[in-house]
Amino acid sequence: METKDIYREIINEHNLHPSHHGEISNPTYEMDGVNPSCGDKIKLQFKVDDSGIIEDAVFSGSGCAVSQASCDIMLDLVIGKSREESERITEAFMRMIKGEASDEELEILEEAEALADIAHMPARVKCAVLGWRTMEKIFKENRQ
Amino acid sequence: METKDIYREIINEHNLHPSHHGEISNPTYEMDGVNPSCGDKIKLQFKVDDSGIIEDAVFSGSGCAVSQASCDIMLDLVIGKSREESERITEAFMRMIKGEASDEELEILEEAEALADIAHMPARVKCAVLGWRTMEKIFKENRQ
Amino acid sequence: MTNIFKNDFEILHDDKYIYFDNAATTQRPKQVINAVSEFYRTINSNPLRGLYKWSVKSTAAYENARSKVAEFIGAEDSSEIIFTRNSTESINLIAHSWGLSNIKEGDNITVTILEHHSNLLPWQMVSRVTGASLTFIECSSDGEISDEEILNKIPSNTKLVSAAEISNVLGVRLPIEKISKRAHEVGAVMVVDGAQSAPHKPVDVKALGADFFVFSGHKVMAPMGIGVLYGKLSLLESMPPFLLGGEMIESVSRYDAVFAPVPEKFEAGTVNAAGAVGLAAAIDYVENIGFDIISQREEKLCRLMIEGIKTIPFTKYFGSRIPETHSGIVTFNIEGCHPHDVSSILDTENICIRAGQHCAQPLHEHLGIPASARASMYFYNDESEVERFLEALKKVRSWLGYGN
Amino acid sequence: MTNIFKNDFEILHDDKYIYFDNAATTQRPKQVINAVSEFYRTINSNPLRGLYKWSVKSTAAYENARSKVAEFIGAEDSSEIIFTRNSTESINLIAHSWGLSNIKEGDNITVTILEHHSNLLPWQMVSRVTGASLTFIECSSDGEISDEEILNKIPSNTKLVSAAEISNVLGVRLPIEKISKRAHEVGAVMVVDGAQSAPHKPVDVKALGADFFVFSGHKVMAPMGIGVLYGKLSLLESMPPFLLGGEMIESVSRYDAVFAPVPEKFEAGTVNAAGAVGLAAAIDYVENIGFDIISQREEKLCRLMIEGIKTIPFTKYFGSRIPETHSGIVTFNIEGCHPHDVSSILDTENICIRAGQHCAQPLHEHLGIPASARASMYFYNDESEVERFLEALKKVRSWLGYGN
Ligand SMILES: Cc1ncc(COP(=O)(O)O)c(C=O)c1O
Ligand SMILES: Cc1ncc(COP(=O)(O)O)c(C=O)c1O
Repeated sequence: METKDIYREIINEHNLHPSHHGEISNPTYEMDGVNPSCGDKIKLQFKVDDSGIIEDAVFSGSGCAVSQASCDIMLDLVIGKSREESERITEAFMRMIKGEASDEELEILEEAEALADIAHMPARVKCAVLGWRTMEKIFKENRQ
Repeated sequence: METKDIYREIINEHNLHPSHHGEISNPTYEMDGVNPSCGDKIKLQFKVDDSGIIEDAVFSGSGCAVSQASCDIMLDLVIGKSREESERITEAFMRMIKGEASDEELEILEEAEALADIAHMPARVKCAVLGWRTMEKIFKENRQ
Repeated sequence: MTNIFKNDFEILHDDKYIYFDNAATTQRPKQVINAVSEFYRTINSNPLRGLYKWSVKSTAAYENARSKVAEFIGAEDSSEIIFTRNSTESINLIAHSWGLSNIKEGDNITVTILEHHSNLLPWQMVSRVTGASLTFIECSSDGEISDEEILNKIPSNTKLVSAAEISNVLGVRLPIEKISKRAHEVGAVMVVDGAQSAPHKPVDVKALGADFFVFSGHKVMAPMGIGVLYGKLSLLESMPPFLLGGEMIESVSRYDAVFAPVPEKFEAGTVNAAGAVGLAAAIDYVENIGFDIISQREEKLCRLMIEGIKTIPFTKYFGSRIPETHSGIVTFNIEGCHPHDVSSILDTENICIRAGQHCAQPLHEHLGIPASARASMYFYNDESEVERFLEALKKVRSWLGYGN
Repeated sequence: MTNIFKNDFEILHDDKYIYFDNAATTQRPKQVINAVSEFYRTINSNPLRGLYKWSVKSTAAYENARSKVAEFIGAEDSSEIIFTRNSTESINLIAHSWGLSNIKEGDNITVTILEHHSNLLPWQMVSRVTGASLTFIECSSDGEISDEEILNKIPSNTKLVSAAEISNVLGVRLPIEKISKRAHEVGAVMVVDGAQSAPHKPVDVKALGADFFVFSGHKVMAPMGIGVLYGKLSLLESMPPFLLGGEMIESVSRYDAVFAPVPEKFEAGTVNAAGAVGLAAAIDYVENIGFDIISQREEKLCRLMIEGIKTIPFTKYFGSRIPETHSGIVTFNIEGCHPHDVSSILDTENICIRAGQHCAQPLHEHLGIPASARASMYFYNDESEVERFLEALKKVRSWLGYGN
């Protein structure tokens, strides 16, 4: 997919009309993510229940369309899932971005698969993974 | 003159059979000179009388043929002269090495004029001027 | 291709691409590329050390480059020119060598809020290590610096003032003469970061009142990996060396060393002679074009671009309202569009601009913008490129999903 | 010209010249010269920062060079490779960043007496600043280092040991594995100066036990102005940055900065991408020739030269009696003839050798010689050159006025 098509078909929608943008009170976890090359800053807030299921999650902060959209798509995917599942999805995403994902991995990525073409925009990879890396960090720093 | 001819016609004689190599006791002035690029070290010793005439002068230390010969030629020239005259000769020599000396200057340099061709061996200029710079320093640091 | 100024730049021959990232690095004319290749093909050797013909010639070429740089910026003596890798290294050298040995607790260091990180972080370091204070000269939203700021932010305990001659974000020229005058009044040393000025205007370090002046070869069409530090001879002579090793010595014993005179004292290890030769060729090239032509073309292009941007809805540019004072640099933002997305979209039209904070985060915070897009032009750019750029700019918002 | 190894080196096509100063700097094959020109002609831009195609390609070319270097010396991860200007800068970086933050009074630093000034002066500096002691591992007149020396001169308070893998004066390989083993036993960090080894033999930093390893591009046929610092990831991560400014940051405020991860943390200012691309081409070139062929040719030439020197009256060579262990380097002296005069006389026959102390003054003092002459060969040299060299050598004394 061409850059412009990636924007048209996937990024713009999630950037202009994100489903999970905002703030929640009393999140279980909260984490900031920064992308130094673009000055993007996002904040992730997660509500996770006792069994490790992500009940709700939102992001806030400012950033480029790629990071915002990727973050929104990510939250679409992981809300309602367990932390283990979301870690598996993150791994699949990271491998996809490097062009190394298997067919099964692509499958569990659902809509996020459309971001595979970000691999053709190497300079934007950092934007695309910002939310994912931040989520990864949440779970890493909050090992049960 | 070609490098080999410079050696043959002027350097070798003064290097292998210097007239002023040695040490004297009770010199009026004494000064070390170092050429870092070749590791050359010379010591100049001058006997200067009350009227400023250089009665005797010798050099010692080790170094390449160019620095040794140039030093020996220099002492040939300045022994018996006044410090002012020897400073004038030094100036002429420095200008000659840069290829800037006038005919009169070349004349007062006598045999040292043969070293003019050192200008064709730019890497050896430092060797050629070692003795001269050291003598210059003697008179600079011992202004009357 | 009717733009004769592109003739010598093979990379620019493909009209498909528009290169508007000249403030980051310029392109190299074939004269520079060939000068470097020629060095390797004919006299390559380690200069300064050898006694044979090639090394003598390499040394002469290297020292000739030094003299050329000295003349280019109005230095009095070629030994006031130290070759470094880039402006960043030059400034670090000043900070470590002059800064750490002359600045103490109770002293002050002044910079401006417009500085590139390379002219800020080294002074943060000196301030942290020595306990000296760090003071900022602020600017207006247009990039103007008032006389009061200069007076007030260079207090009498100031030991060093460092300022860019031209801002890499706003393109504005800072009042260096006034700043250096005040600096000298309080006995401070004046450092001028010429990374963005040396490519665009004649430099005279004396007229600037610069005790130190730095610039990068790669921003003035020379190869990467060669930069310049000018320092007043008396200052350089008083400073300890920075990097150690190689031919910068007079003698070395097991536990100690005596250092060579300036400039060798500051050039540790094998020098980048080929880079210096490339820089000399680049200076020849600049002088052959002439700064009058260079500024004339840049001014015309800036005027065209700024007039065009003014007509595009949701788009605003930063810096001076006078296009002629932009030094080829036009920084802008489009409402609702992150500069990174703007740059990616323009890239699909093969237009190369920069987006982000341009290594000037404090300035962006001061201006109240998280990031910006920057088109930076040089004399080899032309009007048709600016027009194509403006056409593309008009469509960015719709590509990013906005109705208009 | 029947020596096919000269084919790619235009400067060597004129058979008049014999270039025997390869330990100072090597020649560059056209593949390297062209790789650099090609970079400038097709994708030149400032890497790491741009979002457009050229910058993406520059970045890829730069990072590809990093990976190639990592593979070349057996690094585990390409982020363990920092690009610098040369070995000297690499060692200074270690000294300032790791040295000054880990070495204290009461600690010890050990080097060998064979070191190049570039691997001595930085440690003199650390010793002076911190108050740590500086200890020398001595060598025999042949350049041999005994096991006792290693044991005795690396006491248990040693924090850092630094040694050249190959001496630039004697050509001898130091027992790096034994030295690093002892260094690690006492908990010291091991620095290996590979300036003279990387061009001549395969390097495996793990097998060497090197925590840091440095080399210079220009000594392995790459352009001037690009060097390498390898450091173990965990060490690099623990170290403060050295030079500050440019893209080595994560974020910058007025008074503070957060630094980027390794390797960017250590690469301040615009990088020398063209130089890195040239280095990658040089590594390809070396690997294409192969170290087996390289050493085979060097050994043959050293044998020929040393056997020849042995037959010339008043002439003696230094270092190992085994010609095959000279790494292309034959250092010698002619009785009664200062090396500078020897070099000048050989230059009249267009033979390029080096004379002086080769930036190793303490070693010369240890060997009891004020200076020496050095012929250093690389695989592109050949037997006819060695023969011409030997013929010229025989006549030096008579040119310098001796009867024989
Ligand atoms: C053993 C050794 N170490 C360090 C250096 C310094 O290398 P450079 O001058 O490229 O920094 C050299 C070469 O001059 C060398 O031979
Ligand atoms: C004003 C200014 N200062 C310093 C620098 C740093 O230059 P370099 O990256 O060549 O060290 C730049 C460019 O990046 C600049 O624009």
